[in-house]
Amino acid sequence: MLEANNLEVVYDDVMLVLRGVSLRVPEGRIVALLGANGAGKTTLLRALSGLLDVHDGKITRGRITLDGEPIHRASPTRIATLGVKQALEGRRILAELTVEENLRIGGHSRPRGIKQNLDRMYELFPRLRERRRQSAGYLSGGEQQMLSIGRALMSEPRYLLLDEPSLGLAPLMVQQIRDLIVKINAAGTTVLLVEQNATMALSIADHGYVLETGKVVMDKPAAALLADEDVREFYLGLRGEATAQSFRDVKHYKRRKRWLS
Amino acid sequence: GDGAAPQEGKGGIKVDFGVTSEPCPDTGHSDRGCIYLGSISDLTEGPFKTLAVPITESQKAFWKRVNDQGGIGGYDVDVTTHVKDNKYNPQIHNQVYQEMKGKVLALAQTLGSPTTAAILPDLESTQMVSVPASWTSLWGVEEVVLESGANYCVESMNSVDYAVDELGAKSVMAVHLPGDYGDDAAAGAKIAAEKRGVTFTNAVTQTGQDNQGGVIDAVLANKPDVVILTTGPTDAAVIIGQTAARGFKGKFIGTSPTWNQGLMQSPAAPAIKALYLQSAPWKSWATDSPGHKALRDALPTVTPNDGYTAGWVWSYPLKAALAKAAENKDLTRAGVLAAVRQLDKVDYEGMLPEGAGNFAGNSNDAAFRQTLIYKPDEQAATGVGLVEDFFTGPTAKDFKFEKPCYT
Amino acid sequence: MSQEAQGNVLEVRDVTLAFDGVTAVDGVSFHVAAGELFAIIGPNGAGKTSIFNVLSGVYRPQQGSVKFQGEEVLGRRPHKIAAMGIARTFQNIELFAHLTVVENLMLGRHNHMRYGALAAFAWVGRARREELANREAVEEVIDFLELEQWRRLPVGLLPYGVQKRVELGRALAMEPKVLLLDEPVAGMNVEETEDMARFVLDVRDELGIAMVMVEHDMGLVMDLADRVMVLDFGKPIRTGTPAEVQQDPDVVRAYLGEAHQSVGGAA
Amino acid sequence: MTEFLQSLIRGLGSGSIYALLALGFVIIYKSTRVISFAQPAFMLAGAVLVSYLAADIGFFAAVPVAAVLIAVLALGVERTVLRPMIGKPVFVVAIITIGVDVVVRVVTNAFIGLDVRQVGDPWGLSTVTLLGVEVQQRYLVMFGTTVAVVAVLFAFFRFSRVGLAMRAVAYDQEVALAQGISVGSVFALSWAIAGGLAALAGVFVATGAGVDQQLWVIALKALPAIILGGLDSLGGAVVGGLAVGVVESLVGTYQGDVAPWLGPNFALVAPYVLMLVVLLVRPYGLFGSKEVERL
Amino acid sequence: MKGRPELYTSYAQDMAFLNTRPKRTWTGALVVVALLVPFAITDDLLMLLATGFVAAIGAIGLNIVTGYAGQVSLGHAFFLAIGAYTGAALSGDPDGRVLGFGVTSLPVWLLASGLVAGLAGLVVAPIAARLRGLYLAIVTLGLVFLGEHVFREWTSLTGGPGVGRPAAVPELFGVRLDRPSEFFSGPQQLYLLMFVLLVIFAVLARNLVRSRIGRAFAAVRDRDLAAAVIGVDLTRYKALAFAVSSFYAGVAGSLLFVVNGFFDPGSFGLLLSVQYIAMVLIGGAGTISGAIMGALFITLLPRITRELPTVLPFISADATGAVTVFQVEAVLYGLLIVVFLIVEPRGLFGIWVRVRNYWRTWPFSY
Ligand SMILES: Nc1ncnc2c1ncn2[C@@H]1O[C@H](COP(=O)(O)OP(=O)(O)OP(=O)(O)O)[C@@H](O)[C@H]1O
Ligand SMILES: Nc1ncnc2c1ncn2[C@@H]1O[C@H](COP(=O)(O)OP(=O)(O)OP(=O)(O)O)[C@@H](O)[C@H]1O
Ligand SMILES: [Mg+2]
Ligand SMILES: [Mg+2]
Repeated sequence: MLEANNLEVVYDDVMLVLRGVSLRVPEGRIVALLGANGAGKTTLLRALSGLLDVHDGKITRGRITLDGEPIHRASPTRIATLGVKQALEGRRILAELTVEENLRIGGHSRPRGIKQNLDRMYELFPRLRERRRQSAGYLSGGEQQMLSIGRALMSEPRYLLLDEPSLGLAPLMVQQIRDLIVKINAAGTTVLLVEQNATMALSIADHGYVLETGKVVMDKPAAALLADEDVREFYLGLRGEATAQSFRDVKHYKRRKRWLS
Repeated sequence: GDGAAPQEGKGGIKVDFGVTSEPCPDTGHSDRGCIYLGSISDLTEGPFKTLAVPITESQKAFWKRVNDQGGIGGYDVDVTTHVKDNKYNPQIHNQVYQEMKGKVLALAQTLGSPTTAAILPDLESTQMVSVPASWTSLWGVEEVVLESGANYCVESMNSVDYAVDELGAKSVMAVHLPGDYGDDAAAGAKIAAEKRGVTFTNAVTQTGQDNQGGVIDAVLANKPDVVILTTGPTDAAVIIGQTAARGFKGKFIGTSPTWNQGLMQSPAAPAIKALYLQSAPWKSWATDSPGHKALRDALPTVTPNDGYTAGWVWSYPLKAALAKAAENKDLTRAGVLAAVRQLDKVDYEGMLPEGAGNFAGNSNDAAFRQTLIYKPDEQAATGVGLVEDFFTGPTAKDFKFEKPCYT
Repeated sequence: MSQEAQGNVLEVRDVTLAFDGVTAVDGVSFHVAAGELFAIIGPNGAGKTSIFNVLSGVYRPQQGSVKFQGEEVLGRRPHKIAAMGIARTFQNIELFAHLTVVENLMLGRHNHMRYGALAAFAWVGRARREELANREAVEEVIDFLELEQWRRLPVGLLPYGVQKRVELGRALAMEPKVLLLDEPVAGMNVEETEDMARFVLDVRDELGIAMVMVEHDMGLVMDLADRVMVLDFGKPIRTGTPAEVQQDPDVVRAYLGEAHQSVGGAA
Repeated sequence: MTEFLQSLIRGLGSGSIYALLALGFVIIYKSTRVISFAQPAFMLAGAVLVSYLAADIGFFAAVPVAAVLIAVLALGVERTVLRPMIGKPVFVVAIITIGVDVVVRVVTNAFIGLDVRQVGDPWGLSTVTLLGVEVQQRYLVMFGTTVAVVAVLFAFFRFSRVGLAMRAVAYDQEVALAQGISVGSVFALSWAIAGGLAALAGVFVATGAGVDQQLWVIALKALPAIILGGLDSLGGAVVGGLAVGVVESLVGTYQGDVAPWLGPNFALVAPYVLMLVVLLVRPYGLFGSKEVERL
Repeated sequence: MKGRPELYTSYAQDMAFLNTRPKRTWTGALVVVALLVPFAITDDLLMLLATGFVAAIGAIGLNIVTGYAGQVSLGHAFFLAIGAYTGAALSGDPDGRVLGFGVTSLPVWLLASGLVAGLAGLVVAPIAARLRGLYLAIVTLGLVFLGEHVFREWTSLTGGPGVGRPAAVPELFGVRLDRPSEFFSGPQQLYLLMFVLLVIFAVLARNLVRSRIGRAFAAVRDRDLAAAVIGVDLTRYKALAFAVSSFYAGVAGSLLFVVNGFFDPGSFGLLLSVQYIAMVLIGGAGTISGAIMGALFITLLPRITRELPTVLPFISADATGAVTVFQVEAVLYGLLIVVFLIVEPRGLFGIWVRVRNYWRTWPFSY
C-alpha cells in the first residue's frame, strides 16, 4: 500500500500547494485522482515519486509510506527501484533520442527484462514499432503520449502513477489506454490515475479522490463518485439527466460551485 | 581627492608622500621614521612569476640589510606593506598602482614593460621614481625609471657581435615573443647584423609548448648559424630540442628571462648543453663579489636563482637616490627625482663594473653597454657557467641611444 | 449562411508532405469558407498537426498548393504568412513562459506595429503612440477572453487551462483572417472545455473569423464544427457535416471506436 | 613530399593530445550539457602530480596513479560544487567551472615552484623512422593511447546501460530521475572520467619540455576540436582533435610560402577558421546530434 | 480597467518608464548618491567605479544579445576591442607612434566606435543566426581568437602586444576630462562622465527591451520556432540583437581604457569575454539593473579580494611564503564566484527580488 498522510508541500519556500492531503493506494487497485487544473494533482504525484526537489518543492509536513516504510525522504532513484514509477505529465519524451532508446531508458531499473518488455510495448503500440529508429521528438502528439506511457511500463512497476495519460489521444486510443490500464492492473500493477477525463477514469477505478486547491474534498468509492451530483455536473459535464448538453448552449457564464476555495 | 603638501619630517627632512615619522611596522627600530616603497610584481598566475617571486623576495632582503646597516637618513625602508600582484596585466597594474600611489614615496619594483607603460604618464606627472623589473631600452630615456645593466637591445647587439667574432656566424635569426621584450631584443640583433654584414631573419612566436611549430619550421628552413632567442624557458626547450632533433646544428643565444635551470632536467637537455648560450646583464648568483656575497648571506636558505640576483642589483640605484635625497634634506617625490638627476654613478658593490648607474647624463652617455655570455653548466649554482666576462661589442659601442630600439 | 457565395478564405489543394520514410500528409485538399468553422479529426499521427505546419510555413510540402485569399502561401517564410493573416495555436502550448500575459499578447501584435529600433531606443513619439494603441487592442482581447486577473503574471505560472486561453488570445491579437486551433481543449476539464467552446463560438460569431480546428474531443467537434474532415494515415477519408461523418463506418472503425456514441450527440 | 608527410605526422601527434583533451570536454557535455572550463586546471594538476610522483614510483606507475587521483579530485569538485547545481541553467554552471578552474590552477601553481618541472617520461625527444619519415616516439605513444582510450569509451557507451543513461540525464534530468537513473552518479562518473583524461593529456603535453604554469593554455585547443567534431560525439572529438593538430601543422609549414600576408602564427588560429567553415555547412559539427525542432 | 488596485488610470501610466512609486524613489535616491560619491571617496576607488560603469555599458550590451535574445556570445571581447581601437585611433595623436586621426571630441569617437562595432556585429550575425547554444558560444569565441591574431599583427594600429597604445582621448567641448580642472580632479570628472553615459545607455536599453523589439528578442530566446509563426522574422531579430549588442560593446570598448589611459592587444582575450558573461549571469540575465550590478561586482571583486586578507589575520601578508596573500586573493576570486552562483543562481537581481518579496510579504513567509 502506498499511503500519504496529512501531506503539506511548498514550492520555492513560499507557495503552499498541498494543505494536508491524505490518500491511500491499496495494492492491486486502481485509484483515480480528480481535480481542476492547478489543484495539486501533479504535485501530489511528485511528492510520491520523490521528484519535488527538481521543482524546488519541499514536503513540509506529513509522511509518505510504502508498505509501512516511510519514503518521503528517499531519493527518486531509490523510490523508482522500489517499484513506484511516475509517468510524467506532458509526455516528456527525450526528443533527441530514438523511440527505442526512450523505451530502453524506461527499463533502466530492470535491465534483464528489456528485450521482452520492448516487444510487449511494440505489441501494445504498433505505431511505435514503425517509428522505433526515428528521433522521438518528431512523433505526433499522440504518438509521444503512447511512448510516454510505454516508457513508464518498461520497468514493470509495482505502483504506476499516471498523470493524464489520455491527454491528446484520439477516442479510439483513449479506449485502448483504458483497456490497457485495466489489463496491467489485472496483471498486478497498482495504478494511481490522474485524469481530466473523469468519465474514463471513474469507469475503471475502484476508488476516487477529488482534490481542490490542495485539499481532498471527496474520498469515495468510484461508484459513489459517479453518482454524486456535484461530480456529475463539474467533472462529467452531466446535468441532472443522463445526456450531456451541447457545447453550443453554454453561451453564458456559469456560476461555479466550489467545495472550498 | 588625494594630495599632500610637503611638510617637515623627522631629522628636519622635507617629506610628502609615503614617509612617516612613525617607525616601520616590523623593523624594531622605534627611533626611526619609515619610508614606504611600493612593489608591483607578477606573483601568482602571470608568465613571469618564476622570476618575479625571487626578485620580490630578494628586494625584501636587500632593504632589510639597508635598515640593519642604519637605514637612510634616520628612516627605515619598508617594501613589504605595499606589495601587489599585477598578473602581468596592464589594467590590474594600473589599478593596484592607483591604490598605493598616495601611500608610497617611490616604487621599489614595477615588473614588466607593458604594465609599467600603463602607469608611465602617471609616474612622470607625480614624479614617482621607480625601479623596473625588465630590461627594455625604453627605460633609458625615462628619467623616473632607474634601470640597471644592459637592456635587451644592447644585450642582443653584443650577442650578435659575439656570434660573429667568436662563433664565426654568417647568418643570425631572431626568434622572439611579441611585445617590447622580444621586439627590443630582435631590434638590437637586427642593428648588429646590419652593422656586421651578416644575414638577418626574424621570426615571432607565441608562448605555449604546442605553439612553437611555426618557428621551428622557420629555423629549419633558414638554417641560421646563430639564433637569438627571446622566449619563455619551456618555449626555448621545445624550440631547441625539436630543431636539434630534426638536425639543426646552429647555436642559440638566449636573453636572461629565457633561461631556467629546470631545463637541465628536460628531455631537451642534451641539445641545450650542446647548442645553447645565454647572455646576461650581470654576473650570476655564485660570483665572488661583495654584492653577491651580501646577497647570498641575506638569503641563505633559498634555491639559487638569478631572479634573486636581479632583484638585488636593481635596488642599488634607488638606495643611492634615497641616500642622496636624505642628504639634501628633501625626501619628497620631487626631492628624490632631483637626487636621481645628481647620480652619475652608483656603487653596485662589484655586481656591475665601475661606471654603471649613470643617471645624470643624457640617455646616450648614460647607457650601460656591457654584457656577459654564459653557457649551461650542471655544476653551477644556477645552471650556467661563465664563458665571456663583461664586454661591449663594436655595435653597442658605437650605437647612439636616443630612443627605444624597437620603435 | 451561404458559404459558397462568400468565397473561400483558404484553399488547400493536393498537398503531400513526406519525411524520410513517412508520408505525413498525402494528397489533402480542402477549403474553408469565410466565417466557417472547419474541423480536422483523425487518429494520432494522421497528419493533422502537419497540415497546420504546412499552412503556417513550418514545413514545406513536396507538392500541392495552399491559397489564402487567392494568394499562394507555400514557399513563404512563417513570419510572412503570419503577416498575411493566418494565426494559430499549438498542440503543446508554445507561449513565451517568462513573459507576462500582456507581453505575450503584445507579441501577437508584433506586425501591427511598424516602428524600428531607433524609435524604440527613444520611446517617445511614434513608438509610444503605437505601443499605446496596441495596448488598447490587447486589452480588448483580454476583456474578450476574461483574462484580466492574470494579465501581469508570467504565463509559465498559470494553470494549464488559462495558458491555452492565453494562446488563443495571442492568436486573436494578431487579428487574423483564419485561425488554426490545434487541440484547444486537450487536457482541460469539463468546465474549462465549456469556457473554451464559448470563446470559440464568440470568435466566430462576434469576430467573424474563419477557423480550422483539430480536436480529439468529439463532443466539442460535433457540436461546434460546420464541416469535418477525417484524416487517416495522411489521407482524407471523409469530409462532410458532423452528422454525416459520425455515421461513416470507416470513420468509426479508424477513429471513433464503438464507445463514442454515448459521448457525442448534437443538440 | 616528405615535408608534407612529416608535417602531417607531427600534426597527428599533437592532434592526439587535443583529442584526449577534447574527449574530456565531450564526456562532461554529453551528460550535463555543460562545457567544463575546469578541464585546463585538471590537466595542469595531473602533469604536476606526475612530476612529483615519477621520481619515487617511476613514470609508468605515476601516470595511472595521477589519473586516478585527479579523477578523485574532479569527483570531489563535482560533489561539492556541481551537485547543488543540478537542474540549474547550464551557463551558470559553466561560469562556476571557471571559478573552479581558477582555484585549482592557483593551488596547483603553488606546487610548480620556480623551476620548470619534469614528468620523467622515457621517450624524451627520441625518434623512430616510419615509412621513411622521422617520427617522435612520444607522438606514437600518444596516438596509441588515444586510440585505446576511445575504443574503451566507445565500448562503454555502446554496451553499458550507463551510456544511454548519461544521454538521458543530459537531455532531461527529471525524466532520468523518474526512470530510476541516479543523476548524481552519472555526473560524478562523467567528471571522474573527464578528470582522468585531462590528467593523462596533461602528462603528454609535458613530455616535450616540462611543466610550467602556462601549460593549461593548450587545453583551449580542444574547443575548436569539439565544435568541429560535434559537441556530443566521442568520435567527433577524436576527429576534431586530429584535424586541429593537422591543420595547425600544415598551415604552419606552408602558409609562410603560400599566404604570408596572413601574418606569422596564423597557424594557431587556423583551427578556428576551419571550425567556422565546417559550421557553415553543418551547424552541429561533423558528428554532433541535431536538436529536434517541431511544433 | 479603471479602479484596479494598482490605481493606474491609463495605459500610458502603466507603461511608463518607472511605473511604480518605489521604483521612482529608489532610482532617484541611487542617482543622488551616485552623484555625491565623487566627493566622498578616494581617487583610486573613483577610477575603479568609473571603469565599473563602463563595464556596465558593455554588460548591458551583452545582456541584450544573451540575456534577452538568448544568443550566448563569448565574442564580446572582440567587439569591445573594435570599439577600443576605433575610439583610440580616431582620437589618437596623428603624429604618434601608432595610427591616429586627431578627432578628439568624445561624442564623435564614441558614436563612431559603437557604429563600427555594430557593423561588425551585423556581419557576423548571419553565421550566428544558424547556430544554437554552445556551438554559437564557441564560434563567437573563435572571433576573439581571430581578433587577437589580427590585433597582434596590425601593430601600426595597436602598437603590438606587450607595447600597446594610448587609449581614446576624453575631450568634451575642448576640455580634457582626464586632466584636473578648476573644480574637479581628473578621476572625479571621469567618474561623472562615465556615470552620465551609463545612465543614458541604460535608459536607451531599457526602452529598447520594453518595446516591440525587446519582446521579439524574448520570443526568439524562449522559443524561436513559435516566434516565427506569430510573425517575428528570426534572422532579422537575431541580427539586430547582435548589432545592438555590438554597438554597446563598441561604446564600452572605446571608454574602457580611458580611465587607465593605455591598453595593449593582450587585453581582449577569452578572459575578458568570460568576465562579461559572468557579469551578466552574476547580475541576473535578462535585466538591465542586473547587468549593472553584475558589472560593478566583477569590477570591484578583485579589489574586495585584495582587501579581504587584511581583515583575515591568519593569512600572511608575505609575498614569498609557501602560501602567499596573492594566492589567497586569486583563490578567493574563484571561490567567491562559485559560492555566489551556488547560493543564488539567479544572480544579484535574484537576491534583490528575494529581499523585495520578503519585505512585501513580511511578516508572513507564505
Ligand atoms: N515548480 C513550481 N513552482 C511553483 N509553483 C508550482 C510549481 N509547480 C506547480 N506549481 C503550482 O502548484 C499548484 C498545483 O500545481 P499542479 O501542477 O500540482 O496542479 P495539477 O492539479 O496537476 O494541475 P493540472 O491539471 O493543470 O496538471 C498550481 O497553482 C501551480 O501553479
Ligand atoms: N519533422 C518530422 N520528421 C519526421 N516525421 C514527422 C515529422 N513531423 C511529423 N512527422 C510524422 O508525421 C506523422 C503525422 O504527424 P502529426 O503531428 O501531423 O500527427 P497528428 O495528426 O497531429 O497526430 P496527433 O493527433 O497525435 O497530434 C507522425 O507519424 C509523425 O511521426
Ligand atoms: Mg497536473
Ligand atoms: Mg497533432
